[in-house]
Amino acid sequence: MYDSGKVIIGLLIFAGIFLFPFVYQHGAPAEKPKPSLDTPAIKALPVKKCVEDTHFMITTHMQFLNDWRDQALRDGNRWYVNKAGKKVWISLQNTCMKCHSNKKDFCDKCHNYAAVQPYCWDCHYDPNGSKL
Amino acid sequence: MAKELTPQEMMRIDLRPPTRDWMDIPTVIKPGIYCYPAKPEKVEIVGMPNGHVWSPVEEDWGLPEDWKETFLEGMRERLNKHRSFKIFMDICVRCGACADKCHFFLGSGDPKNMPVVRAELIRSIYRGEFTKAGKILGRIAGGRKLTEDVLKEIWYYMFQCTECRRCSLFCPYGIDTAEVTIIGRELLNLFGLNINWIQEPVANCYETGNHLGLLPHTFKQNIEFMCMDIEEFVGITIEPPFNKKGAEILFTTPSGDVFAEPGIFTLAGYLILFEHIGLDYTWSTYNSEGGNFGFFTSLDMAQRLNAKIYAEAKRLGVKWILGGECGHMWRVVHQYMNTFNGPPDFLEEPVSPITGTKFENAKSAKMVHITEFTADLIKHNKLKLDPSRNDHLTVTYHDSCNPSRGMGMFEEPRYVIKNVCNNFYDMPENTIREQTFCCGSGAGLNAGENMELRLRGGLPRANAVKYVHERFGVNMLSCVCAIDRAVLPASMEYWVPGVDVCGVSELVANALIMEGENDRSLNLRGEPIPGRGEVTEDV
Amino acid sequence: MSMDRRKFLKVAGLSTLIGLGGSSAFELLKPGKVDAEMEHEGHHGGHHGKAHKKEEDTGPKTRWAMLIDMKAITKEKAEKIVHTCHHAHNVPNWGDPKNEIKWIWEEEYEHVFPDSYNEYDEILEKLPFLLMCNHCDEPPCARVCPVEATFRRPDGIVAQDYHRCIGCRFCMAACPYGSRSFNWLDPRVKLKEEMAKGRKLNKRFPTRMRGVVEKCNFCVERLAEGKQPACVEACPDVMHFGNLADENSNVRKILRARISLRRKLELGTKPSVFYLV
Amino acid sequence: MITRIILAFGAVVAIVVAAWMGGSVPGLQPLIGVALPYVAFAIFLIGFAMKVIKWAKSPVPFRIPTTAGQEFSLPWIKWSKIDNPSTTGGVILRMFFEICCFRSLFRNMRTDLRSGWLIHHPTKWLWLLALGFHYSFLIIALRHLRLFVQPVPGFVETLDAVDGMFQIGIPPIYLTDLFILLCLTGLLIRRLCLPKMRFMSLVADYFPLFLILGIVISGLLMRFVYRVDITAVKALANGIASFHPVVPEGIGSIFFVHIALVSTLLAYFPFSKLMHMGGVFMSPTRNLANTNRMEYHENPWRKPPKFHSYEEYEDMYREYMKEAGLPLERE
Amino acid sequence: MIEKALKGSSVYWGWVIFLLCIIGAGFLAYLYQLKVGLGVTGMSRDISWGVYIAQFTYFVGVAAGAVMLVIPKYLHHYTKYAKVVVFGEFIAIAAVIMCLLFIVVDIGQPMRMMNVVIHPTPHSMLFYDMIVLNGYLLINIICGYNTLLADKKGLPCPGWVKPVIYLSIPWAISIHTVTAFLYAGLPGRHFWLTAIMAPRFLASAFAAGPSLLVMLLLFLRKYTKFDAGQDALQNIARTICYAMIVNFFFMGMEFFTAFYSNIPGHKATLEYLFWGIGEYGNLVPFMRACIVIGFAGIFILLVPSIRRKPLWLAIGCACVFLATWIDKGVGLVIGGFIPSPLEVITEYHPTFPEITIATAIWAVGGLVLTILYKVAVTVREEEQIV
Repeated sequence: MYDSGKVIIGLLIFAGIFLFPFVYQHGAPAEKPKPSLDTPAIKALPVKKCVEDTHFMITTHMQFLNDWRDQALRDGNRWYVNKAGKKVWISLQNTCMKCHSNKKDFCDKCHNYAAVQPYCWDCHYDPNGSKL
Repeated sequence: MAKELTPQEMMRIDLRPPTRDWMDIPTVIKPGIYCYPAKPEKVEIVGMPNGHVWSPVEEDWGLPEDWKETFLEGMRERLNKHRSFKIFMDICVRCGACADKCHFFLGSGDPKNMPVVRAELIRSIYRGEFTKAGKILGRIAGGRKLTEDVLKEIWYYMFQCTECRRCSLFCPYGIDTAEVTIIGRELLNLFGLNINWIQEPVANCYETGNHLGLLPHTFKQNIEFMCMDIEEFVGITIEPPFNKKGAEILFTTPSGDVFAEPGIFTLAGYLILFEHIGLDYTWSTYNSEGGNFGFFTSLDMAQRLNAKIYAEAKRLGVKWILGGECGHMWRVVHQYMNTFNGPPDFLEEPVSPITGTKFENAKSAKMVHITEFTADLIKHNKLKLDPSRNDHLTVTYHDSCNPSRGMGMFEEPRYVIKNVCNNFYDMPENTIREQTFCCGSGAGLNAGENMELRLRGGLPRANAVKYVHERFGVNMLSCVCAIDRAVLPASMEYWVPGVDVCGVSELVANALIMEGENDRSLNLRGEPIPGRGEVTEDV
Repeated sequence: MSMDRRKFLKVAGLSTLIGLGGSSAFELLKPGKVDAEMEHEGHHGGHHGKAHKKEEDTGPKTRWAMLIDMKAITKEKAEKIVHTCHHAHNVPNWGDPKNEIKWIWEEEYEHVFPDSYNEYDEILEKLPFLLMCNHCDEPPCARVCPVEATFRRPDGIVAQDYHRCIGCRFCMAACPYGSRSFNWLDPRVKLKEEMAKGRKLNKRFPTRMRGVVEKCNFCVERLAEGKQPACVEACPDVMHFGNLADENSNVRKILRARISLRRKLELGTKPSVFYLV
Repeated sequence: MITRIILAFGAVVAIVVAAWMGGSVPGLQPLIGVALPYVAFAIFLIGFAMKVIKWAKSPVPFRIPTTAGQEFSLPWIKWSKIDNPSTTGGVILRMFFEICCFRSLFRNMRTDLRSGWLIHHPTKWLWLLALGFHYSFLIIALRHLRLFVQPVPGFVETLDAVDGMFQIGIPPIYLTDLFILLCLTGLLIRRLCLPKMRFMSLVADYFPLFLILGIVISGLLMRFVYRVDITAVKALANGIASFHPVVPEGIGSIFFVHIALVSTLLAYFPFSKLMHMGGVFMSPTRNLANTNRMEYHENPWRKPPKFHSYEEYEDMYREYMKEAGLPLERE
Repeated sequence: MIEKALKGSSVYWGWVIFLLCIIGAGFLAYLYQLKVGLGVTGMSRDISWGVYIAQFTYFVGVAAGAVMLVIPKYLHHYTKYAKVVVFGEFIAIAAVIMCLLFIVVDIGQPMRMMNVVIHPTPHSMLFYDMIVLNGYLLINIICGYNTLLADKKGLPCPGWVKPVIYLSIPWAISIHTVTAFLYAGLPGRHFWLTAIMAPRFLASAFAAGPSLLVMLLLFLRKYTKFDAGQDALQNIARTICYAMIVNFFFMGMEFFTAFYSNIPGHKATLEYLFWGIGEYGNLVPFMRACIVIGFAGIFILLVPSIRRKPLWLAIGCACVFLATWIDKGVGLVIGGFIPSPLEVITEYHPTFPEITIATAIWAVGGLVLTILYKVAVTVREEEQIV
């Protein structure tokens, strides 16, 4: 007894499951998000530089913000001195969001792309937006 | 050899394997563990290849020139014939679940008796000779080449497996070492490397119809002698029918029951039961063996021996077949017979002539187990029973491996026993039902020369019996297998003195109240039943 | 990088586990001294190990306290203060005693001082007492918190870390002043509702989430910027804020001149809120 | 036996080192990041299918289920419908419990010989570790879909949210990451420390363990220590899934280690014991109903047997039979 | 051994499915609570702990009760408890699991619950409660499982288990002591701020846990083949009776201190609970019933001729169980919040989702207990009957 029908069905299910991402994407790549830096505050900057270098900010901002949070809230330390020796006021809402006043086109873009739901926004919000 | 070791000495088993690579541990073929080789004439009778005189302890095994090609060609052929074999070669993850499930490993501590390693013996050949990785990387990929030493090792361990399938129950992928052993033995048979304790019964079954080689008249006489005993002990006269054409039912049981104690008492049980219910049945001298020793050589041989059952049923024109108490007979009957030689369209779907019960589960193969049959009779109150006749017995029940893991018959025998005995205790749960331990001598390994192996393999079963013996005073080990009845007495005598062995049908017949019976102060063995009848003097 | 410093703090924290009370290593900037402090920070490159030492040597330099002048307070002023505070901190107004969040609120004398209630004191009985977190020197709420989500800062502020709070409400049971509120529901739901009716958010301050405890924080975020607490700013004649540890501070001067009450002193919590009568 | 462990470990280390070094060479990045996964996935898919087809080419000549409970028998006997199925439904349930709950391993026990008694201890460790490992692996694999497809399907987001439910660390650690690490370590310790396991284990047993452990550890390192630009990773993964592969800038070497290890696993899969994933579905001792006496099961290579017929038998023993009074076909 | 729980009669499975349905309903209610917030419960700013924490407190006591069997069995080698101890330990397991679940459903941010481990805070009693409860769970699993397994195999328990069993004795005391400390150390809550809080907790625990055990053992005796033995049952009943008397004695102490000193703060809660204050008196019927039922239980269990009758024994134990449940599971926690620190009275009415969730946790406890008892009874039956 070969049960070839059952084996073929099984193989098709197997292939279907493993080919799912390919079928789902059907040859159309999603565009890699380019977080917009097009805000008045950034435009006004003489040197377009974040608190730390871009690669660091991209890869480590979550840890960095977490650290800021603890410093400000728990340690009462509101000043951050970056690698270049420059002082920055520690505040997500009042420092980060001042430049990046475009949460939708900046934060959310990558977060949505990578399917990340940070709980920052449970309390914090975009001070420039009209909605909570 | 075995007798030289006391049970205490035999129990000194180290279950921790050595720290060396198993491929580096040479196999030493030890007396007491192996069985004598098959005699050439017994090989030739059934037309199997290369019957020759040889000895496992000698260097030269008299292998033909091209043995290696034969082996590998045979292996390739079987890989293509059995999906089970092919898959089992590929998917074992060596999780170790089976390791301590084998009675031979538990009783001997020989690490190559862990089912996984026993199968690895063959698997390593598969990898080394059939897969690219194994051919190139060799041992790194777990492969090895087939050499004479390797062949000897395989032979040694293929005949240290009773195909009980206990390991397969615990395997997460259902890998059945019995399948590997069956095929391993087939391959060895390709150049005559069988053991005589299998080959001779095969030859006997082939010609005389039963494994003992009882000629037709002897077979008939043996049964008639038993009838004489019955007349004396029970007071009932029985004239069993032989080769009777037009009988309703053909009865087939292992010939061991016709020959030796305590099997013959089970035979007496059948005879009394059939007489009591007035069954229209017949014995057959042509098909006088239910057990299928061919199964221990090759599936081909199993099919050839098995063919006689349906052939005889057809010749005699019976309606259906009733099978006696036997282990591997029932593995073959239940799982192979219909495929081997069926479907038997000349038979009718089995219906109990006494109760009218249709045996739905046997409607295609048309063969019913005696215990199923008896259980049905008891359920329908067709038997008058006096279980107190078995009161001097405290009974436990040994689930024979094959009806357990190759069929699933657990409740029927217990139902029957509980109706005919007042004192029944099951053994610990991890040693019964589907988890039952083998008697230690199945699959053709019940020779005399391998007594040490048999006792070692019987240890787990005996140990469980010992538990109920000490705890509840169990003194009777019942079973539904002729090999059990043949080998367990030795095992019990060695490990648990004071426990006897019987078939379930013997217990039934002892409790059965028949018309015209005598005072039944003797049981079927002719022994006085304590507390019954006149006190007889010790003979 | 600051991550290393965090690790250091973890280790330090673990090694002082046996010590009761969270003795955090940082001193708060004094109001009006932001710039000077900034320079001081610069020398340490953002590392604050020094501050810790300094404090050990001389004892706490700061203990913030609030004085509420019951002679200056009026119903209107009290309402203004409550309104200012709750708007500064985006506290929703549930309008329902079951779910309400209160950082500062009005209460009658009888409930403010239940154990030392003097029924013949008819003057006090009529006054709108403002209740808020007392920022106790020995805060029971910080003692019971299983995760140090609420803790006493070296400057005397009993802070609440909304990010760490697990919402067990042990602090609410422990607070003998009923100063703590729990977000039984999502505050944003209510805020959105209120915003639709014209409420403005303080966009410099976040909201909270459901399931955490909150309370008056002595406007620590304003202090950090060198500002006075919002309530003080709203009614500087009623609310006086200053450093209790400094003998020459405004609050010490006032306390020297006026009779003050503090709530449930018998419990030994040493409140930092004084009622000037 | 130590050699087997060292060989397996060495092989994984070699892959890690090669990928680490290769990943830091820009020219090699497309090779490791794109070509390797494509090739590996193709090998996996085709190899897997070929293997299954190879198995399927061999028939199941006999119906040999391992019966693990009471058979379907007389109507008044309680029948074990799942452990000894006689219906397709029963077989499906049996396979379901086997594959989804590891039913057979659940039965496992440890047997020891102690002062003359064989003691059967129930032991669920292997079952627990295996179950924990497989389910964690499954969830982790499904979670990774968020990097391959856009828009991310709802179930993946839910899975991600539930798995990362506990806010431990930034970004939150996934529970399955912890479980898989725990279970793999447990399985490895088992293999390394139990004498029986060490005895039977081959290089092919250690290698996948080390390999998957390597995958897990490199993944965790990537998330928590040597952080990578997740959007770049997704651009790459999504590019692969949409057949427009690109290697964006700024992906750290650790990513190439991770992807090389995963590719190794995929490519190694069809040729290894890992094929138990397919094999478990096809095991004749589990996926057949115990209807042997109820239904005819066909053996495609069956040959009619050559057996000693009754005529031959009667010819051989006619005299004896006559003497014994047995009926004869021909006198 | 757990596979024993997978085979059972249709009544058994019916019961299990019934419990699962309740658990399912509770789970849905919990998801709702998780989504909306704890505002779906009846708790408020003033009564910030409700049914959940009250039930938690009660079941800590039930869990600690097991020690009343462990001490006689292991310290005094009272062999009549040999077969029964494991049933006590299994109650403890189920009860501790319930406790942990009640805590989990009560906290506002359950996804942060690991913070208790990540940020260990030794000055918080809740931190110790976390340690002692989880420890007690582990200890009971180890002891219960190993002793039962040893019985099943017919072997003595492995040597290393003994010290763990001995450890379980002070540990059982500790869980209820630490739980009492949750309350007893709070300034400004007069009702809780009492030095006999811990002793009182222990007394009621030693009444509540064993009384549940006796009821269950009587049930098992009736419906299974396992019989705990009359001696064991009678002895446990005596223990319950004495513990309950001590419990009421301690309650009397509280009354004396409050009313003789005549300090309003100390009297307030007792007045509210037993007489009501003004229009507020929701709990009065409960608390009065508690006293009546409690004394009835004491009477039944005190008089040997009544106690010996299984039905009366069951009724007596049910009385004690119910009385202690009202005392701790209703009055103690809720009462402590009334009046509030501002001397305001707010009453508490549990809501439907809240009760559904709490019931579901009872069902979880019931399920755990059912499964564990099924295993234990099967093992015991095999021992006796095989």
